[in-house]
Amino acid sequence: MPYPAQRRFQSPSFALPALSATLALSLSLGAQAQKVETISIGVAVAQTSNTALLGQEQVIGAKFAEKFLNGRGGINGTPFKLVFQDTGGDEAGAINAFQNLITKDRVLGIVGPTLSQQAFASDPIAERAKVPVMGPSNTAKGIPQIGNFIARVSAPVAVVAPNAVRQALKLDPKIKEVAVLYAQNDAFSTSETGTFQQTAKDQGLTVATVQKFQTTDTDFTTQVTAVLNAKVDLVIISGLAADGGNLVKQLRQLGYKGLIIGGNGLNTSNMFPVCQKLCDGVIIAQAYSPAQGSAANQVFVKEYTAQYKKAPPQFAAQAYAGVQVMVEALKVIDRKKKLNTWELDDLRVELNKQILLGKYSTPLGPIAFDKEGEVIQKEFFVAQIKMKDAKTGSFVYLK
Amino acid sequence: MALLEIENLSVNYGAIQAVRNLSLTVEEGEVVTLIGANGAGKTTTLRAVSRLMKPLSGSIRFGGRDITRLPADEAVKLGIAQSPEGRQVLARQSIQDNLELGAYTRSGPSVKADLSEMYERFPRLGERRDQMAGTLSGGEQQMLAIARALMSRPKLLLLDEPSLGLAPIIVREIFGIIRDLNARGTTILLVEQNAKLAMNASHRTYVLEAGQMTFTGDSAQLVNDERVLHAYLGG
Amino acid sequence: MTDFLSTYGFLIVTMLQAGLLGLSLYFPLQAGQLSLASPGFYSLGGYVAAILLTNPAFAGLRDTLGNAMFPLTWLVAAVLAGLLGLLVGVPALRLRGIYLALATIAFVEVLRVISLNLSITGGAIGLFGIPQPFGIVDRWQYVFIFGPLLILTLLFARQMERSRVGRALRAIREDELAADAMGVPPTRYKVLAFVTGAVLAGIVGAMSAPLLSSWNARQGTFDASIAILAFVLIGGSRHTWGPVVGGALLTAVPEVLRFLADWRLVINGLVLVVASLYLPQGIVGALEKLGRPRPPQRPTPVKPAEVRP
Amino acid sequence: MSAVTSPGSVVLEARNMTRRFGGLIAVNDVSFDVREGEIFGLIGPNGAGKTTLFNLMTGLTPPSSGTLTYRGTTVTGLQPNRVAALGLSRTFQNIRLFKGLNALENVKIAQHVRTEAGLWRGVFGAAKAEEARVEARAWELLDLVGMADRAGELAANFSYGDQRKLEIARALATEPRVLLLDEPAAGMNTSEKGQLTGFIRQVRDQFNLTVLVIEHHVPLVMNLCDRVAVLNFGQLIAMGNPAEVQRDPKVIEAYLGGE
Amino acid sequence: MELSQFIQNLMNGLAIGSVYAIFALGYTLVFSILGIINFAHGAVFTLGAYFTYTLVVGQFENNGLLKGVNLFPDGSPFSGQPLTFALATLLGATLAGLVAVLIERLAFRPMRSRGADPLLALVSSLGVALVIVNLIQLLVGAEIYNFPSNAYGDTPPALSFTLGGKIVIIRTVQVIIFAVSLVMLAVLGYVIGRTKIGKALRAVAESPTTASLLGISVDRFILITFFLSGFLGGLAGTLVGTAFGVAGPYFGVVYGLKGLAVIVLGGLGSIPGAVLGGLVIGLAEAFVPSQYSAYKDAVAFALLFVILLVRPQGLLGRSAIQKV
Repeated sequence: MPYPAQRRFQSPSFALPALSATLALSLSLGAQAQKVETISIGVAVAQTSNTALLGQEQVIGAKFAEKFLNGRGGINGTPFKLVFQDTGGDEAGAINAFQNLITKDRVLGIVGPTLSQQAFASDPIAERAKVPVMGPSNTAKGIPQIGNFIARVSAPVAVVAPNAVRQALKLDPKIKEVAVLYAQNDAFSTSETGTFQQTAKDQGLTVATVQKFQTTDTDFTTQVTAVLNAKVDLVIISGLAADGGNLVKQLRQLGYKGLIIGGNGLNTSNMFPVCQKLCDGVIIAQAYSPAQGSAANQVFVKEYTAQYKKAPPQFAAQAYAGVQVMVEALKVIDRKKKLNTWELDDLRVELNKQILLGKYSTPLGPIAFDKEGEVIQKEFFVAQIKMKDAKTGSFVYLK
Repeated sequence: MALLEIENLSVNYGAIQAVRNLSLTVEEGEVVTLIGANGAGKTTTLRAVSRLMKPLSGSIRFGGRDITRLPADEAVKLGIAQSPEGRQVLARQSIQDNLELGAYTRSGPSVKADLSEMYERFPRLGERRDQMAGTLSGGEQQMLAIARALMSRPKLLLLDEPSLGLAPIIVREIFGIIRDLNARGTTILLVEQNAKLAMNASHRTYVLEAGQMTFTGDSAQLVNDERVLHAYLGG
Repeated sequence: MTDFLSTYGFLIVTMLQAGLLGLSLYFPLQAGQLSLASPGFYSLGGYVAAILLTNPAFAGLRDTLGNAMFPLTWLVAAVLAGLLGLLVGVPALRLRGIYLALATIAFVEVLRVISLNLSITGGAIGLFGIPQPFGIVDRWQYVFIFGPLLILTLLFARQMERSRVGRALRAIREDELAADAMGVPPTRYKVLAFVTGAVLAGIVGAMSAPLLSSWNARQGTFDASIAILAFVLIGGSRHTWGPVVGGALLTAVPEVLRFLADWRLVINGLVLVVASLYLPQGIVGALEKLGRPRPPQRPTPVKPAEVRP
Repeated sequence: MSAVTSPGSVVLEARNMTRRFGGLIAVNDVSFDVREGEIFGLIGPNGAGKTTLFNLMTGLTPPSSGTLTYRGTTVTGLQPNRVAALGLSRTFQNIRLFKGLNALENVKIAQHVRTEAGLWRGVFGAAKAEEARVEARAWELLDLVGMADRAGELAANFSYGDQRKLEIARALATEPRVLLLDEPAAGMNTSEKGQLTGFIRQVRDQFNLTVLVIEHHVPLVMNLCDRVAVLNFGQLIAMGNPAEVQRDPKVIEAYLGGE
Repeated sequence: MELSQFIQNLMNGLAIGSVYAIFALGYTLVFSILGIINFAHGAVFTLGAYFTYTLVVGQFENNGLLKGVNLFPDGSPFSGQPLTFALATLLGATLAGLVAVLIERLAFRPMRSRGADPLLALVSSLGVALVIVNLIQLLVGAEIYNFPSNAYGDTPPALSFTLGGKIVIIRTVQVIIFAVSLVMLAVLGYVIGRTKIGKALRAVAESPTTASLLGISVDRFILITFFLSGFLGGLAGTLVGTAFGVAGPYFGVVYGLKGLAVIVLGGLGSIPGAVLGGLVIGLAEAFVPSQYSAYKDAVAFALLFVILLVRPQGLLGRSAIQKV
C-alpha cells in the first residue's frame, strides 16, 4: 500500500543525488563485471540475540539442506556452499548481514532474515542489488511486495490459521464462545490474531474476550483469570514457544478444560519443555508437518530424525525448503548454461526469474510462487499435540 | 622506644600539600595534643596514622613496627583506634551495634565484659542502647565514638576534635573522660581547637600551621605561653 | 571501492548515526546531567518521519512537497522531540546522577510500551515501506545526510562550548551549587542542554526511518540507552569528539568481528570490559593526554599605549 | 548598580535571621547592619553558625525566619544566582572552585550575570565584542591575584592559598558590591596570611566594595576588620570594634574555653 | 472486584513480587556498598537457573558446544537423577555467587583501584552481561530448558479452595516461590540484622571509611556482598525457571530491567526498600485490569518515574544532605 509513494519520491530535485551519482560513477569505473567462481548461497538469520531461538533452528535446517542436497549431487555434480551471516535480532544487523553476503561473499541468493521487521529493512537492500531473497519465516503482510526479487516459502498467516479453527469445530461442534489471546509485541502474532478473530466470526462463533500479552511475559494469571471468567469453550493463542507454552500450562493448571488452538508460532517442539504434559491436546495450525506425506518430506524427516533425534521443526523445514528452492532453480539454469560461465549479476537475475517459474517438491509439500513471489502452498496442516512424557511429544496430524 | 614515631611525614590532599615534613613522637602513657587553625593539617596527620590516607613521603612507626603502608583495618588490629572528626557514628545502627562493631577485631567473652564496662562509664549510652545512633545528641554521639574506639582495646587512641560543636558542660565532661582514660593507661593523641582545655588535659603539645609544625613543648609550660594566645586571639 | 562501499557503506552510516546519538547524550552530560533518554526521542523522531512518509493522511502533502517532505519530517521531529524534552526535562532535571539516569530509562520504557499499543505506530510490526529521500539508491549515500548533520552538530557543539552558554554548562557540571552562587541559573541551562540533546536525537530518528525503510518499537529500548552511554564513556565524555569516536568504534566492533562467527558478541563484551578498565578517560581522553594542551593565549591589546601602568 | 550612596550608609540589614535544622538551631535570631565600604568580620568557634549565616545571606539556604535586605531590596527568598546578580558574591569555606576547569575559565564563568549572549548568538559567533570583554576582564582579575602566568592550569592543581585567591578573583568577576569571604586564610601559610590583609583592603578600595569576612584566624580578623561580630551556638554574643571584642570575656571563653 | 479474584491477584502479585524482591536485593546490596549498578545482575540470574538445570538434568539439547555432553552418564555413580532439587538450587545459587565474585575481581575492582568514573562500571558490567549471555548461547544454545515437573516433588499443579461460594485456584509453584522467598528474606534479614557479619556489612555500606577504622576489611566485605548478590540473583533465577521455564540466555534481561525499577522505587541501597519495592511492583502488575494488560510493562516504569519526581530517594531511602 505505501509503495506507490516510493516512486513519486525518486524525482531528483536536489543537488545531492547528482553529487552521489557522480561519486558512485567515479568509484565504479575501476570495477569490472565479475564471473561466478563458487556457487554460494547466503543464509542471513539470527544466530545471536533473543531471536536466536528461532534462528538456530533455521541454521540447522539450512546446514542440513547443504549436506543432504550436496550428498545427492549438489548442482548437477557441483557442490554448492552456504555462507552464514548473523543478523542478530535488529534491523541494522540484518542490513549489515545482507550487504556482507551481497558484496563480500558474493552469494547468488539469500535465504533470510528471521523476522518480518528485519525483512522490511533488509529486503530493500537485496532488491536494489538485484539479489533474489527467499524469506524462510517472514509471514507478515507485504513482504513479497517489497520488490521483484523478494519471495518467501513461509505462507502468510492468513492462509495457515483458519484451518485450525475449522478443525476444532469438527472436533467439538458445540463450541460457541471463544477467547483470543495474543502477544502484542510480536509482529507475527499480532497479524495472526486478526485472522483468527475473523475466522471465528466467519464460523459463527462469539469472541467473548481478547487478551494481550508480551512474548517476554512469564506470568499469565491475569489473562487466564479473564478467560476463565468468560466461560469460553475455545481458546486461541497467537504467540511464540516460551510465552505460548507458559500460557497453555497456566490455563490448564488453573482449571481451563476446553479446547486450545495454538497459532503457527507454537508449531515447535520448543514448547514441550515449557508446558510439558499439559501441552497435550493443543491444536496447532501448521505451515509444515512432519506427517506431510510427500516423498521429499519423508526422506527429510527420516534423515533429520536420525541426526537430531527429533522430528524437524517448522523453522528448520522452511529454511531447508528455502535452500532447496534456490538449489533446484540453479540446477535448471546450469543445465541450460554452465553456472561458472555466467556473470554474477546476470546469474542473480536469472536465478530470480527461474525461482518464480519453477515448481518444487519440498518437505512443505509441492510449492510454487506467484509472480509477486508469494508462496503457493498446496497443503496446510492441523495437528494435535500428543505428549509421550514430560519432555518428548509429537504433533499428530489431523484430517 | 616511643609508641608512635612520625618522621618527615608529608601528605597530599589532591594537589594540595596538607602536611609537610612533620615529625612527632608519642610515648607510651602520654597524652599529646595537636593544635592549630583550620586547615593546619591536624586531621590529615591523624588520618595518616590511622592509615586512612597514604603519605607522600616519610615514615610512621608504631610500637617499633613500620606501618607506613599498612591498610587501615590492619592498623586497628595492631592497636590503633580513632574517634574521627565529626564522630562518624553509624547512624543507622543501634548504640549497642556500634559498640560491638568497635570490638570487630576481637572475640570472646571479654567483649561482653567491656560492653558493660562502657555502659557503666557512659550511663547515658547504656540507657539508650537499642536506639539508633543517629538519634543521639552531639555530645552523646561523641561519647559513643570514644567508647566505640575503646572497644577495640587500643594501645593508642586518636581523638579528632572531641569538643567540636558541643556545649561547654559536655566538653568539660568529655575532657574528664580523656583524663580518666589516660589515668588508666591509655595513650592518646588528641587534635583539638579548644587549646586551653586540650593543653590542660595533655602532657605535651605540638602547634601546627599550614601543614608544618611551628613549635612544641610541655603543655604545662605552653598553656601560659604568649605565643599560643597570640596564635589564637592575636594581640 | 564500490564493493567496499556497498559492503560497509551501511555500517559507515550507522557509525555516523551512533556518533550523533552519542552527541545527543553528550549535550546534557556537559551540564553534568546523566540522561539516557536519547532512544526515546530517537524513536519518536523515527515514528514522526515514518508516519509522515507512509500514512495515507499525508499523501496529498507528500505529492505537493516532493523531496521537500524529508526536511519537513526532520523539522517536525525536532519540534516534537524538543517539546517532549521540555515536558519531561523540567520535572526530571531536579534529579541528579543515577536517579536522573533511571528516570530517563523509565521514560524510554513507557514510551516504548505506548508505541507498541497505538495503531498509528503500527503496533508490533511497526511502519514499513518508508520511501527513500532524494533519489537515494544505496545505503552508503546516507553519508550525505548524516555526514552534514554530524559536521553541523560538531560545529554547533564547538561553538557552544566556546560561548557563554558552554561555560555555564561546564560550571553546572563541575559544581551546580557554586555555579548558582556565581550567577548561573542551573535549571534553565540544564533544561536547555537536555532539550538540545532531545532535538538532535529526534532529528537523527527522523533521518533513520528511511535508512531502515521501516520503524518499530524496538528502535527505542533500554538496551539502546546503555549502548549510547557506552559510546560516550568509551569515546570520552569530556570532549566533543568522544561520543563520535566511541559511537563509531563500538558500532564497528561487532561488524569487524564477523569473522569470529559465534564468538563475536562474546569478544564484543570483552572489548567493553577492557576498554572501560584501561581507558577510564575514554579514547579521546587517552589521546589527549599524549599531547600537551595549549595554554590559553592572552589576547594582545590593539593599542599597547592604552594599557594602564 | 550605579546608585550613589553616602559613605558609611547601611547597605545590608539582617533582621532576626534564624535557621533550624531539625532540632538544632544553627542561626538564632541574628540581626546586624553592615555599612557601605566597611570590612565586617564574623568570628566564632567551629560550629557557631557562621557559614550557615553566609548561606542564608546568599540564597543557598532559605532562612526559617527573618530577612536580609540589600539597599532596600529583600535578598532572602531569592535564588543564589539572583542574589549574585543583585551584587552579593561569595567564596566558600571548603573552596568550591570549578576544579576540573582552568583558572581562566573559572573567572570567565563568573561573569555570567554581567553578560547576555544566548545560545544562538554564541553559536553563530555573534557575541565577539562581549567575549573579548569577558576575556580581557578575566585576565585582569588573574593579574590581580598574580595568576595570569598559570591561567591554563586546572584549579584543582593550585595550592590551598592560591585556590583561595582564585576563588576571590572568581567572586570579583561577578562584579559584586558586597563580597562575602568564608575563611579566606584557612590553609594559608604565615607569609600568605600576612599578605592577605593588604590584599583584601586593596580589593575593597579598588572595586568600592563592602566586605564580610568569616575567619577562624582571629589575629587576622583583628588587623583587617573595621567591625567584628561574634557568633557562638548560633547567637550573636558580641559586636563592636576589634579591640572591644577581643577584651570581651564572653568571647575569650567562647574561644579558649572556660574552666 | 470479586473477592476470589482479589485473592488470586494478591497471590500472584506476592509470588512474582517476592521474586522481584530477592532479585532486587542483590542489586541493591551492591549499590549500597559501591554506589554502582551492576548491569550483569540479570545475567547472573540467568546463570543461576542454568547452573541448577545442569546439576539436576546434566545434559543439553542439540545446539551449542555442550550438546551430547552428559554429566551423569548411565553406569556412572551419578547416573539417574544425581542431586535433589533443593540441593541443586543451593549449589546453583552458590555458583552464581562465585561468578559474581569473579565479576567484581575482574571488572570492578581494577576500576576502583584506578579511581575511574563510577559510571564506567555501567559499561563494564554491560560488557560482562554480554559475555555471559553469549557464552551461555554458545555452550547450550538458545532453546528453552525446563526443570523436571517433579522438581517440587509430587505436588498438585494448583491448589483450589472455595471462598464465599467462589472457587479460588492458585498455582502451587507460586505458593512455593512465595514461601521460599519469605524464608530467604527471613534468613537474610537475620544475617544482616543480627549477626556480626551483617552488622559489619551494614557498616561498610553506611561508611567504608568508618568501617575500616573499626578494623573491618572493606575489600573483603565487597567480595562477600557480591557473593550474596550473586547468590540471591541465582536463586531468583532458579525460582522463576521452575515456574516458567528457563527461556533462553536472555531470560534474565526483563528481570534486570524490572529490578532497576524495584530498587529505585524502594530506595537505592535500602534493603527493606528492595523488598517493599518488589512487592509493590509485583502487586501493581497483578492488579492491572486485564483489558489494560498490554500496558503492564509500563506500570513499573510509570510508577518509577512518578516516584522519582515526588520522592527521589524512593519509598524507604534516605535523602542525602548536601553540605556546603
